[in-house]
Amino acid sequence: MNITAQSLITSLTEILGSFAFLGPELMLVLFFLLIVALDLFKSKLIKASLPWVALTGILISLISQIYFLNNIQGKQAKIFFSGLLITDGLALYAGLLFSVAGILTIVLSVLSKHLQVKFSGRGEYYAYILVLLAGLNLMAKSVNLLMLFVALELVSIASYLLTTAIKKQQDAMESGLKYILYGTLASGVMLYGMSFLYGFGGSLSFLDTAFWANLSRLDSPFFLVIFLLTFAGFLFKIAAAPFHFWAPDVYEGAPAPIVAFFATAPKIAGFVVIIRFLLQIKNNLATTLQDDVMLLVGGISLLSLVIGNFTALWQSRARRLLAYSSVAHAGFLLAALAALATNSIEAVLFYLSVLLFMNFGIFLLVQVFEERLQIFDIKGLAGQGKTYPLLGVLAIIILISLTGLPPTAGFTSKLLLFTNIWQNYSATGNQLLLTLLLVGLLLTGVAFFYYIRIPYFLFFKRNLNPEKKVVLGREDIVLAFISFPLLLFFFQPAWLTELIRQVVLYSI
Amino acid sequence: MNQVAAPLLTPEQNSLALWALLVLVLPLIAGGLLLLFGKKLTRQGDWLAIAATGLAFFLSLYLFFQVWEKQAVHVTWPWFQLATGNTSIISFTTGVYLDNLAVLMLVIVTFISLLVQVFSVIYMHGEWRYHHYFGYLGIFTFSMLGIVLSDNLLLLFIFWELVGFSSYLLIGFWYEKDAAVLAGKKAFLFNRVGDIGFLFGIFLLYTYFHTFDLILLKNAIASGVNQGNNFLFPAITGQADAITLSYTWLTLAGLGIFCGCVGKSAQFPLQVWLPDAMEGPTPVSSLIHAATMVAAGVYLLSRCFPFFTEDALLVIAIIGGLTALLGALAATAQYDIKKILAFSTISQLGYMVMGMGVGAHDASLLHLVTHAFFKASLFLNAGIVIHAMHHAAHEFSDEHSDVQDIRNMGGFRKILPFTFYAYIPAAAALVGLPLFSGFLSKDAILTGAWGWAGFKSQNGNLLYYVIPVFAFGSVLLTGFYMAKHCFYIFFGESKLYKEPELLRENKTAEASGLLLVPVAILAVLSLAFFFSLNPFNYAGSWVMQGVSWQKLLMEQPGLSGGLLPAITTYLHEASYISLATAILSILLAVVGIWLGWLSYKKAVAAGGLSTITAPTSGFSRLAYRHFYLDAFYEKVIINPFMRLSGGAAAFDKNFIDYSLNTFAKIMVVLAKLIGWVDRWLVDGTVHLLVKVAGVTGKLGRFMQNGKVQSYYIFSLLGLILLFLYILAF
Amino acid sequence: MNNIPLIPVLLLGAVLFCLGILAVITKRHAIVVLMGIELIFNAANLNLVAFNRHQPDLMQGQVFSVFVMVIAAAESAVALAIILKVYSYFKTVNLDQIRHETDV
Amino acid sequence: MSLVLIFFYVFGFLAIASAAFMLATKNVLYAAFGLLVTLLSLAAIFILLFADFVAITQLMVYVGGVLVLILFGVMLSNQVQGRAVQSESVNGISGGLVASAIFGGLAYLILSADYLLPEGITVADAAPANTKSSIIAIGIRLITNFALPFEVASLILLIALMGAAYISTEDKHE
Repeated sequence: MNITAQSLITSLTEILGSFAFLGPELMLVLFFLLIVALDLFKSKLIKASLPWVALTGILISLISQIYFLNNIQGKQAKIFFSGLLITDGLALYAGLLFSVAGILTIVLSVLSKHLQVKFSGRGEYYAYILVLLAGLNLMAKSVNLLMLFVALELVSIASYLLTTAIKKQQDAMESGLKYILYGTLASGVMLYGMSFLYGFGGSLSFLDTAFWANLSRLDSPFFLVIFLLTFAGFLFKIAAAPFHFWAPDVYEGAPAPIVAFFATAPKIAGFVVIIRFLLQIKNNLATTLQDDVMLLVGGISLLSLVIGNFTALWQSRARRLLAYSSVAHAGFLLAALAALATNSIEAVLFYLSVLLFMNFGIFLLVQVFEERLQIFDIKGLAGQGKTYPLLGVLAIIILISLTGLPPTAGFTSKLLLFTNIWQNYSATGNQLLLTLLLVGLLLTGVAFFYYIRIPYFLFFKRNLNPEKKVVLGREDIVLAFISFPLLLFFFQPAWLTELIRQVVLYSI
Repeated sequence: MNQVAAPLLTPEQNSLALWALLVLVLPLIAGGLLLLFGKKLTRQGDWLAIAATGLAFFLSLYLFFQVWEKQAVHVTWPWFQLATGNTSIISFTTGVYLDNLAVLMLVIVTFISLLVQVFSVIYMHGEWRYHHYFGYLGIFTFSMLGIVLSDNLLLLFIFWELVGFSSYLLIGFWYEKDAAVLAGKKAFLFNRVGDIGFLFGIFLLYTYFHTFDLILLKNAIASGVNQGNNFLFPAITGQADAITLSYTWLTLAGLGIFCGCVGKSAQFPLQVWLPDAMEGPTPVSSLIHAATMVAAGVYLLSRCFPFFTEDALLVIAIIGGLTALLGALAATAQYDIKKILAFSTISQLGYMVMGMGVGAHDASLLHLVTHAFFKASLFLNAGIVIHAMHHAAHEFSDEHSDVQDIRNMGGFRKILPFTFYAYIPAAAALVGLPLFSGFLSKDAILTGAWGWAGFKSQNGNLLYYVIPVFAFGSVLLTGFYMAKHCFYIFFGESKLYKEPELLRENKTAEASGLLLVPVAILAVLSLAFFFSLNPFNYAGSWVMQGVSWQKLLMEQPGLSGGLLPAITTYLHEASYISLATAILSILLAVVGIWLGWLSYKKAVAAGGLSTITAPTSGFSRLAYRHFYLDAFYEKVIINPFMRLSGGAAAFDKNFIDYSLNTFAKIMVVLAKLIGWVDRWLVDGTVHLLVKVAGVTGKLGRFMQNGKVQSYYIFSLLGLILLFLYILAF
Repeated sequence: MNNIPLIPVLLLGAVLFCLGILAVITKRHAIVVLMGIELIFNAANLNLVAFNRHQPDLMQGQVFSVFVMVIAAAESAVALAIILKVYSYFKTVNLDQIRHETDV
Repeated sequence: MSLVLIFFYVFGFLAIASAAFMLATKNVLYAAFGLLVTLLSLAAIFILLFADFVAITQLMVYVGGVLVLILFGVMLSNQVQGRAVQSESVNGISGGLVASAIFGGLAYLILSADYLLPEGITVADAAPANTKSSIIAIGIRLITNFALPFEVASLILLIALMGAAYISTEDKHE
């Protein structure tokens, strides 16, 4: 044994020191344990306070993340925990988005009547959300295959459990079953790919240049197979084709706040991981291999765009429509990453940030319509925009943003994305990028048609009761808060882009 | 970019820009208030909308007198900054650009919007979403003013989309009617097809020049040097090196922008949405689909004129000429009072676009201005007629007759005399009779087209003359269909409703003053006098002089380089063209009117008109059409055959009859052909796209069958296919 | 010499991986599908242990495989709980029958 | 051929055969026993690969834990209207095609990958020096380099436990 007591002590000290960088995650885990403990009490008061406890936990973690972000200027990314994790701008910014998503999820859950009435496992529910957030943070920070796998599985298992949170509901259990069976296969395939990455890379830490140097000795087909197998797990997380199949079923069965969360936070984490991998490939591999990877990412993007958009056209249920549109969003984002260029990160981060608000907005709408009005089909929305004008107007803002039209941040994000693709095209002359750009533009047009159906039914179809209800529910206020950034970041995108620029400068 | 000449701004210019902003937001504020609280206001708030637009109009007038021929105001404000990669930071700006063209457009848009709103008070009276209507109009006016005032392409595109959206709302205003909803959707769809090209063009320009600012773009492009296949641009701000751009890409960028115009200005092959858009309320058609929105495409062409290469301009000229001819042809086969005007609008927009293409930049803009007035007037007149017909149909409880079919009308000259006298000048202007405004502008465009063809064909290629021939052909057709329009509506006897009183508001007044005053004002503005002191010579027109390319583009013709000066010189040398054009166009217009008169007389003589007076007009009209078809076949197929064998005498005798029928035949065939192209080519493409989308969507749904194990198969299959696809490449 | 060449081990892993895939695709019983997934995890584990020859002192491969087992156990516990609950609702564990008619 | 190699091939064959049996049999209980044999054979192969700790974990976690769990699951869900569930096969053709395509590709790539492996490199010849067991090395790694994943794994186990318990308890009517 070569390990002496001395070296043991050094590494233990390093580990203890590393905990300083784990503030947000530790807070989340701490509050998770607190909730688990509090849940043991029978008092109604304590049970009712659980969401607020969870909210406090996330807020504290958010504050510590903001603290870290505030201090990033001029610093270098830091690898800690003996090469397992990294704190860089990318991870910190993703952490910020996770926290916002977590807060919104809890707010939506508190607003949901459904979750109040049918719900026995309230403690578990909020506990899983916290653990899931911790897992996402770790995932975004991982630079080691083992750590990545463990974090990803933490996220996955918590997701399966959240899907089945309302166990009384048959379809929730059903989609939970599909989700877990599909998800475990995806992680099995990913794990098999990772085992080869480890085997031929000779290391678990995928920031090492040696790791990539070893891998570059592989024949290109073998490398691509390994790469594809590994990416199966990531594609599953971001719901990109051909690993998108879980999305429509899960979106239909899970509670609306959770769906909004799934459509956002794991997607962000998945993209952070994908960005890390693609950047390493860009920096360390030969151009022929890079070209193949570009083709692959471009192909996946095309597939997601086409399947997502065209299938969404034919959906009659709002949730399934949104599931496919979520696939399409993954396609748009991958299109920007297909160039493997560093300058696309900003556009992708901007898009993801805007997507966060759009997703929570639209799913809050879905929740309101389902719970208040028992509407599940898009057709059922007929004329409701006139009965609830405020909701209708907010719905239009959110949907315009989802479509990517001005004057909303959805437009700005698509504009940035497409400009980016175009710039990379004109820099490299790669026809693939041009194809992606054109297909993307065309499909934005297609997207318009399925999104516009919702305001179309809301306002242009006759409804049965002509009375107007301008009651200001709690939901409306929250919805207004969520849609506000969509307008704000259109008129003042600089506030966000500036932050993102700082963040990207600080990334590896 | 930040280095916009900020220090050069005087306080006066700043305040002008702020006034312009006020003009912009006034209709928006009014519209927003109406949409939110309209129900609660007295008279549902129509006074608010009219007051806001009126104020905007007077402010526009003020701006007009401050800016016209005096100064150009360009004020920018920083919007946001973006970093691309770690090399450069791009800043986006917003801004207001006021030059002769912008202030002219401001006045026109606010003025016509004001008149249309006044008109609508009566016309839309009693609609249950009255306040929404005025709200939408406010939003539309706002967006249109935004297009006019924007100083950069991005902002312009945003307003461009907003205009499309508000037009969608207004076309589909009567959303209880399926046709209206469909028409709204169709309009939006076709506009977006064009917009994709537009966006593409914007992106291309942006990528090369790193700015959306029109003025900066113009300056950057003006400094380019033509090297045959390439353009060499000196280093522009924010870039270190001079850039060389290929001619082809620049042409493509220009054509991309032109796509936006093709969609919005209803040019071939995207023109099909405009006739359908007539499902909207008539005042809306007047404002949006005649005077303002559809003209936005032409405005865009003018703003982006420097970005078009000579080849791009050629394409524009061809598309414009083709649209002018096709629109006019289609108009001849219509009987719906609004559809005729709609096709006529397409045709006139074709003129303007063609004018841009042949370098008759100022003539085209003059036509935009004159057309805005006389076409708005025609639509409002049609509105009065339809209003009257509705009134009568209501009295008779007649729900079957088509109140918009001109064959059901007639004799309105006596029943609605005021409308008739307001209609005549506008129609004369459209046809292009001397003393009326349309004559000036049309003459200018025709001269330009001829001059262009003459100049271009100096190398011996006479094909360029096709464009002016198209244009002159349209003049003839315009005379024909407008004469028909006029005779059917105003002459003869009232076909459907025998008691003229029922068509009038009451015994003393034919219609409410609020309907008549706007029409009267517009009719007066159809006179040439207002646009040029010498009503026979466009060259002296103050509008033409104010919007000449030398002034708007500051002597920088842009990518088309020496084309414009060369044509000017050519026209100067070949001075006969100007005179010949005037004579020829008057002649053609008169012949057109005469043919229209013959055709009308013939229809009357054939009794085709009288049969439709029966209440069961639907059936009798069918019979009438059968008869018409039979006669048509007999005359077109059998008679010519007999005549060929019968010899020259018969031919001589029937010369007029025959040529008239041939004329009718060609027109019907062509109209059918256009319909066929619409159905099979344009609609066919749309259907194909829908099919493709459908099949892909079905595939997606088929895979999503609820069975986890199928998902496994498809996912793994997807992996394998992706792998194979990489291997294949 | 106690030598096992690498290639046969990897091949064994590939066989197990594909048998696992075959099982998850073809067996209708939810629990058998779960067993197939366990096979896939085991194939990966075999690879990881075989590849541990790199930097044997660091033991990364072996540690990884231990983690995989723990996580697989956790996942199958959750999956079985869900399967049993679904069974109590649908009275079947046949994956073809556990679906809504509203799907597609 | 050395004894180790023979053992490897025997256990490898056993693993494949019992996995194939698991696929072939219709009885879910038999399938579970097939899996058991596969797992045991793999544990044996782990020992041959100098991974004794992994082998023990395989026995304890997989055979002792997961498989028992699966058996319970089978027994609890085995009755559908009074008769034992048979596990029929579906998608035979497409599944076979997909699996064989993947296997063909993988086998081809693995077999052609020996360019990566210098002559004579084998799995076991670089086993940790000076030690007969990998337990100490793994133990040290688990509390140093991999302390964090270790903690996270404990979190995973905790929530899995909570979740499984929550899902499978009967609802009290509230």
